[in-house]
Amino acid sequence: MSLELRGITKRFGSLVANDGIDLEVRPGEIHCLLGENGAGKSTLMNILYGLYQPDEGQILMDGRELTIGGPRDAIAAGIGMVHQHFMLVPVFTVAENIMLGDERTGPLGWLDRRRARRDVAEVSARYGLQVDPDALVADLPVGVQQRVEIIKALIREARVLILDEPTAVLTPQETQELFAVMRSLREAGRSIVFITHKLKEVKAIADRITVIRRGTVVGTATPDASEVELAGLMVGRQVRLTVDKEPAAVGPDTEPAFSVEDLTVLDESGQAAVDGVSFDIRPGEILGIAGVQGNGQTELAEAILGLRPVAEGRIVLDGADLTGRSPRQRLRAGVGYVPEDRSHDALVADSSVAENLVLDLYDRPPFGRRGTMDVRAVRENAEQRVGEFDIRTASIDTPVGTLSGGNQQKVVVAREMSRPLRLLVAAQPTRGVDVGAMEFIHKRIVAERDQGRPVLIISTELDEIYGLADRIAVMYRGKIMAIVPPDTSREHIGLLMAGAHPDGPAVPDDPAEATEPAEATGADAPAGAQDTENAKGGDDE
Amino acid sequence: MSEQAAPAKDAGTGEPPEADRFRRLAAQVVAGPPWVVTVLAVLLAMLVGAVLIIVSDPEVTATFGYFFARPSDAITASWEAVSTAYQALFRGAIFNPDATATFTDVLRPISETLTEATPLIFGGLAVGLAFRAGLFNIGGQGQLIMGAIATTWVGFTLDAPGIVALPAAVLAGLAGGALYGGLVGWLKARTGSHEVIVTIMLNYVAFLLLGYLIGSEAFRDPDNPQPISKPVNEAARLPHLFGDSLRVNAGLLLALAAVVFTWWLLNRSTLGFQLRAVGANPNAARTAGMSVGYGQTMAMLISGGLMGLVGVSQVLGTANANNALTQQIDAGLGFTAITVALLGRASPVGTVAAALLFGALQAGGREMQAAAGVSIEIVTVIQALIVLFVAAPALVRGIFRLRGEGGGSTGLLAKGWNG
Amino acid sequence: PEEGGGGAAGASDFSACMVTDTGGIDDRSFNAASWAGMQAASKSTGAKVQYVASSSENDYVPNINRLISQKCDLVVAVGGLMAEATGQAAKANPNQKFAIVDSVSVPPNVYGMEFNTAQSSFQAGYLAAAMSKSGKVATFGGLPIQPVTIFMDGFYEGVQYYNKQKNKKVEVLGWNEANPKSGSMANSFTDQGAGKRIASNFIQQGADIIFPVAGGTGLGAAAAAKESGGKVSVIWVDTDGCESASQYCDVFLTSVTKGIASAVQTTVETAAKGQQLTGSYLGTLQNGGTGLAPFHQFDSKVPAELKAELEQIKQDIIAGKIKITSPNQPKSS
Amino acid sequence: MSDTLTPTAGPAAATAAATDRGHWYVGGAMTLVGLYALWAFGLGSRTDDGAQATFNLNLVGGEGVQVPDLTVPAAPTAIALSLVCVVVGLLRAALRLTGRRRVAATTAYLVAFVAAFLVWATAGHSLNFTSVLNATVLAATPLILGALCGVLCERSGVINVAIEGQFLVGAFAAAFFASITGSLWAGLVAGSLAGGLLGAMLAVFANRYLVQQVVLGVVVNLFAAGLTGFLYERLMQTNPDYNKTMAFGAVDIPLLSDLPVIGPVLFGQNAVFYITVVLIAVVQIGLFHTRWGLRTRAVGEHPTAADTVGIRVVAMRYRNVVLGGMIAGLGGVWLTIGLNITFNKNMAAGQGFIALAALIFGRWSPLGAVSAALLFGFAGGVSVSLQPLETPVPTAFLSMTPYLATIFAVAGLVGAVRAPAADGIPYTKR
Ligand SMILES: Nc1ncnc2c1ncn2[C@@H]1O[C@H](COP(=O)(O)OP(=O)(O)OP(=O)(O)O)[C@@H](O)[C@H]1O
Ligand SMILES: Nc1ncnc2c1ncn2[C@@H]1O[C@H](COP(=O)(O)OP(=O)(O)OP(=O)(O)O)[C@@H](O)[C@H]1O
Ligand SMILES: [Mg+2]
Ligand SMILES: [Mg+2]
Repeated sequence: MSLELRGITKRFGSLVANDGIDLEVRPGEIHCLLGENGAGKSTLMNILYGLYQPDEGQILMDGRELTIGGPRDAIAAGIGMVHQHFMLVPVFTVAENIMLGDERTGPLGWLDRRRARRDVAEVSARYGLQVDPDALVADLPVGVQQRVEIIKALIREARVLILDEPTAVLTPQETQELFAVMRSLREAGRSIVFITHKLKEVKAIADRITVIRRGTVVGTATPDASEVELAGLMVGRQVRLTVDKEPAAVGPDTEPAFSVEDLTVLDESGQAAVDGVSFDIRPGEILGIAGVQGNGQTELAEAILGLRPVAEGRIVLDGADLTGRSPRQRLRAGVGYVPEDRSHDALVADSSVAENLVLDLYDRPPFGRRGTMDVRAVRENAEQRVGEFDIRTASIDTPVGTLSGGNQQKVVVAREMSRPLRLLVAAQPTRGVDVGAMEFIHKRIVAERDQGRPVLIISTELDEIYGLADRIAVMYRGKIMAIVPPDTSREHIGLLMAGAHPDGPAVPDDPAEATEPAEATGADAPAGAQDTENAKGGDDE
Repeated sequence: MSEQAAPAKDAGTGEPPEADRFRRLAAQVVAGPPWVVTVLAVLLAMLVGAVLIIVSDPEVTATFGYFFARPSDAITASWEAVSTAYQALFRGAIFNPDATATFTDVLRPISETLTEATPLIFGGLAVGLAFRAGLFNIGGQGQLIMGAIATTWVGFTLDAPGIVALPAAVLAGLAGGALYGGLVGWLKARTGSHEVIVTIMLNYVAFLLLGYLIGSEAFRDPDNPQPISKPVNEAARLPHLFGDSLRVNAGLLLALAAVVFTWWLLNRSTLGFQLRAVGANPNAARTAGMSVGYGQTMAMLISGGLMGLVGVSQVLGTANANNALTQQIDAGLGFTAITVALLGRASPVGTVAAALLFGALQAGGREMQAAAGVSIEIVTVIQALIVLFVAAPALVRGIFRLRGEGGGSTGLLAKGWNG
Repeated sequence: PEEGGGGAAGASDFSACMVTDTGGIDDRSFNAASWAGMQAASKSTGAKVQYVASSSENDYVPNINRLISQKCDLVVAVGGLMAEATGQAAKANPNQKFAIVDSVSVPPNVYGMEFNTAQSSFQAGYLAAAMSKSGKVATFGGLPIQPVTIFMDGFYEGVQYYNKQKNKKVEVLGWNEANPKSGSMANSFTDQGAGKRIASNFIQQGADIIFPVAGGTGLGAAAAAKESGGKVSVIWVDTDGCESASQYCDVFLTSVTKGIASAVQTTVETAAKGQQLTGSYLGTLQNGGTGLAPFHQFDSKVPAELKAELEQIKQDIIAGKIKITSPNQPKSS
Repeated sequence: MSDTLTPTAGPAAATAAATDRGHWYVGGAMTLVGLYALWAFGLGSRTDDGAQATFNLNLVGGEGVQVPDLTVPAAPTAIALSLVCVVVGLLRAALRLTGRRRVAATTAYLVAFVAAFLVWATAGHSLNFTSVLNATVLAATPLILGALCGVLCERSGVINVAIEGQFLVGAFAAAFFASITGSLWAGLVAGSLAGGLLGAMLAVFANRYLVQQVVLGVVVNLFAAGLTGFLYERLMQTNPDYNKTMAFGAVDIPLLSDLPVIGPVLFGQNAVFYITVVLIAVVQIGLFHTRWGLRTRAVGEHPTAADTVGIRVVAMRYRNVVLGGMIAGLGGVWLTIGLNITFNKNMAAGQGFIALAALIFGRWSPLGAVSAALLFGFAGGVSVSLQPLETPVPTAFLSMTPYLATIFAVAGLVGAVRAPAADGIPYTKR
């Protein structure tokens, strides 16, 4: 079955997210949609899936025009979609999520749960997608949640499957498993639209490639195009492939400035989310924490700021024990904190840029004195930061929620880095940020290090970790598997991220990994660092 | 639900010719900015009120019985009924053209409106402040009762000159309401108990406690057979502003001071900054080192204090002739305050406007009842509809075919139960 | 609000206006009774009558003022809570005539109307004690306030008097004059559901005659009695229940009446004739301002002997041979 | 489509921090209250001299199996029960109980405390316990209906603060139509429809005009109060024939109604009550075992996810809010022709808000809400029943117990509750 999009245009207010896009998906192909953040990929697919209505354009299936008024129509037409932000109800079980909308029922709408479980088991066996149908989705790791999403689409007999950035939440090994599933689907004659901005993946799996920039198709390519070519198409200019940075100017015998000792942190259900973690960071050093999302990194960062109670262990900064202190005391002690989810944890969307820039300083001079805020000081500060950090905003009074993701992130970074710090903790510092902003933020982080600050970077993007870290700690299930130097191979770290202790030399376990040169050990410029920008998270929409 | 503040399309510089200015105004009206929507909402609500007036008047409905025979009768009678009623409303609330007698008579309607508005300003501020901190304070009744109890007790026990007695009584009322409101915030911060449940329950507790106290030795007025406490001393009462025959009293000044204070608190103080952050995004507030529990406790404390001032104005002001505690001292103001805050979009200045509008409807509604025989319940319906229409600008714009856009925009932060 | 008037006696220029209490015009209690009196006066004199309703206490002062500025000849305030407001308005308008129900007069221009219902309630208590088969009778109030507790006191004393006379031990549930704080209260004059709950509970505790002193809330008690299928009866208050709540007439043993309607009617008539209203009116058993209503459907069930005893009690109270000790009685008595 | 839909860690974390020392404070307070109970109830003068507390277990005039009264020696029983409170309080302070254990401990504490109080209050008197249960059921019925309405609305993502208003219009319509048609069933249908109509109004403004839903509910209440007050004055006040006293009679369910204690309470009520019981089962089972329920919950938790599988989110919300309104309307029906009571202005008297509290207290689950409603009803029943026993506690304070107990329970037992994730957030798409 072939699918064709013709001249699709979609506007959000004055923003043209899709501008006359043409796209053709042939039967049994894996069609890659490549484009940087905000290019309009998700928007296009949401239109195809009926979540948005296009302002112009047509959708044709096997040559006949198709009207898709909503997901219902899309499903009926055999289109399935795994969304960038999973569409799963967290409080439902796997089986409930999968049957939702397509329930098998007895009389009076009675749910046939047994049947649903059987269907799930059947599909998961057929494609090697293992899930427990009775597990609560909220309890599942993201990788498994993604399997649930895929099963959801397959069980509805999707002939065209859209995968919107499915690899963002996977370990390299899981990515390989996903690719295997995708190939077997292709064998079964189904078409797949695969969205990503990771060039290596594109080259590994795609049959054809369409590149989108700023809402328009800027070109098509085949997998044998070079990465640099693809990157150029995608970004529209020559991209810098490295983070500029000198090796850390610290000797191994320098006293650590920050240390975490035997830290255990419990999650909501009382399980140890962080399980006896210890590490030190010396002044002027960046420790990068790598790991797949959901392995305790969030809890670790929150415990360091004091947002979560510590069950056991100590957190020490410059000799002072921070463990029992409140977040405010820790901030006062000089901890700078960039949380991973800016709109959830860092910004007050309805408040102005100026106010957000003093969110954790509002009550200290010069902004607040004896209970009164000095509005002039707040404004002056904002003018200065907006200039210094190149925050693109209509004015400092604009509600921060209306800024683009990258600029929102710059507000957070500007705020945290504009006061004297003694420790910087940054989680996913460039999530959903464009290339320019990313370079800028990375430069600021390195500059912070170069002033002799200990820095902790938490990122699920290996490229970012490679680009920034002086040492790399890998977290898996709340534990630190190992702390390794930055010239460790990707395979090695990948295995650590998957919980394996690679004793022998790392060997690629899949031929597809061939695109990933095993000898990529250059500490400062690992191959493929150009796609560091693609650490895309959940900020859009 | 972010507020889509329709920017007042900036007029260019330079003096435009008259016609141009007019055209621009017309264009602005058609675009349907908030003030136009509000005016239209009031009109629309009055229109519905008019329908109710017509159907409620048996003489008028009688004429509809032979509508097809002689429609003019029905139309004249309807017009007659509605215009009589609304003229009375206007007379009672704003200006009485028939007031031949004295200057005071001319001012009386305005004085009545202001008197009615005074407690609504306090109450609206209280609810609005809590809203800004992400809390829904339906405990106004309880807090104002506690304020009234405290102010009354000080008012009749403290035998001192006015300069001491009045501030002391006012402060007592403030404290009474604040502690009762603060208790809710404290419980929420400590145990996570939902403020909606706790405030509802505390309303009943305060009401029952009030009944008990009125009958107790400490409060009961031995000279009065009625269920009423001892009256507060003359010295502790809020003085009339413009002579004894106009009811508007110093409570209004207190209310305006409260407006200024609340505005300052929300927009210029560090505490207010914290309250707004806690209300808009508690997670971000926590991450920025603010204590959400402290913010919530303070918000409820101040909100309760402002509600306590409603109690103060009830007891020490001219709302009631008794200047004493009675079982019904709250006069439903705890709930009316919620609507006022909603109409005022939880902003101090908006609250004043909303309180004046509601005060005028209240004062005028009485005149309407007395002079035109229209049930006072109509005023309640009109008030509800105004708030409803203002909250649904799309509906108003749809009805009047205006162009502007934007969904519901009450500017209130309390989103769902999860805050 | 209705505009009555233009009655039998032809038109008159005199207008009498009434301000209700917060209970509303159809509280089946003093507001309703006062309005009935106004309407009766309108019929007999042709005076124009009108009322405005107060929805909260904040309405008292402005409502009174409004009626004054509307040039009403007589302003009738209903309820003692309005005494202060009326007094102040009277001071400010010395030429205006006022009357007030349930309060003493405020000289010189407020005419007061009070009722010593403890006297008739005393009879009701005696009657209830005599008629009870279970030996338990019960009473509850709307709120613990004087116009309510005066009935409960009288009722309680009447039962005690019966016990002393007959050497019986009839129990009163819900009220003990010596311990008023723990009396049963519905905390409302309108919540029939609460009245029903309280009455059902009394019935379950064994009471078979209930004396609700709670305005509309009492209708809930009547409903509960009706569901008992004739085992339980109710003594109504203020008005003759068989007239004001006729649907429950079959459970009303009798009613303790408070002659508000006639007092108000007389007051309006007097004023309409241009005569002076001075001092206060105090309704007593003696002047018929309070008393027991007819037994209606229970007439045959009340023994003649008991009827005689009740009449004797009435005479004794009038003569002062029976002293009612309730502190809630009007001071002027 | 909002990022607030992602599961949140923050608030829970804060609560965890608060409860960290919380068990100490709470346990300490519970112990102190337990000691107070020991002193006041167990050792007080009311239980002196071997006073007995008698609990009657048969309804007066009831048929069926009669059981003998339960008589206990007041002092020893009250002392034993108070000691249970003290022990539980100490346990709570000493151990950090979590989850089910904490709930169990607190429940045991509350039961023991209430029992001790009842024994003390009844010492030297008798109390009809079955009657208390009956009062509980009668008072809880409208609360249950209101809370079930809340479950339907809020589970599908629309906050309903207008239960009070729905009670009012339901009560009015029931009284009015029953009176003019002379048919109780016509009244019942009309009351339910009136509630549904107000629900429709709520749904339109919430879903179409995106009005902030708490605001909306408050305003709809005001509207309903004004409208019914107005119609009452216009129609019923002038003509009592529009507002007659009539009611569904009690229907005994054969055999079951003869059971001791619970028989008359649960199986000797009227039709509206039985409808309520059926509705509880329907909503509870429907919500968790049918397609409708699955979709309803999905729409309330994650509307975008529901949309992507082809569920019409807004339509689902409309349907549930109107259905919920009809159930709340039945609550109004109960208040008039269910209880044999005529309509009166503002006769709901805040019960809609109590129903709302029951909903939140019951954590948005049908059975939880029913339990909470029964708890409120029980506390109310106890406070009414104790009034004639002439306890030294003034009536005003006795009447406070239901409300204070609720606060205590919410603070000590329930803690922070989590509404359906999308509750109150309108669903819009482009
Ligand atoms: N609902 C919306 N309202 C307004 N603008 C939107 C909306 N959804 C997307 N946009 C904007 O449209 C543009 C395209 O967004 P889209 O999500 O399609 O990008 P994308 O290519 O999927 O990016 P990413 O790689 O970050 O997922 C962006 O600028 C985005 O901000
Ligand atoms: N939900 C929304 N409502 C209104 N405008 C939006 C919305 N989302 C995005 N926009 C607007 O769309 C524009 C692009 O937003 P987006 O966050 O996608 O930018 P971006 O291309 O990802 O840039 P950045 O790299 O800075 O994140 C911004 O100017 C923003 O104001
Ligand atoms: Mg995308
Ligand atoms: Mg972006």
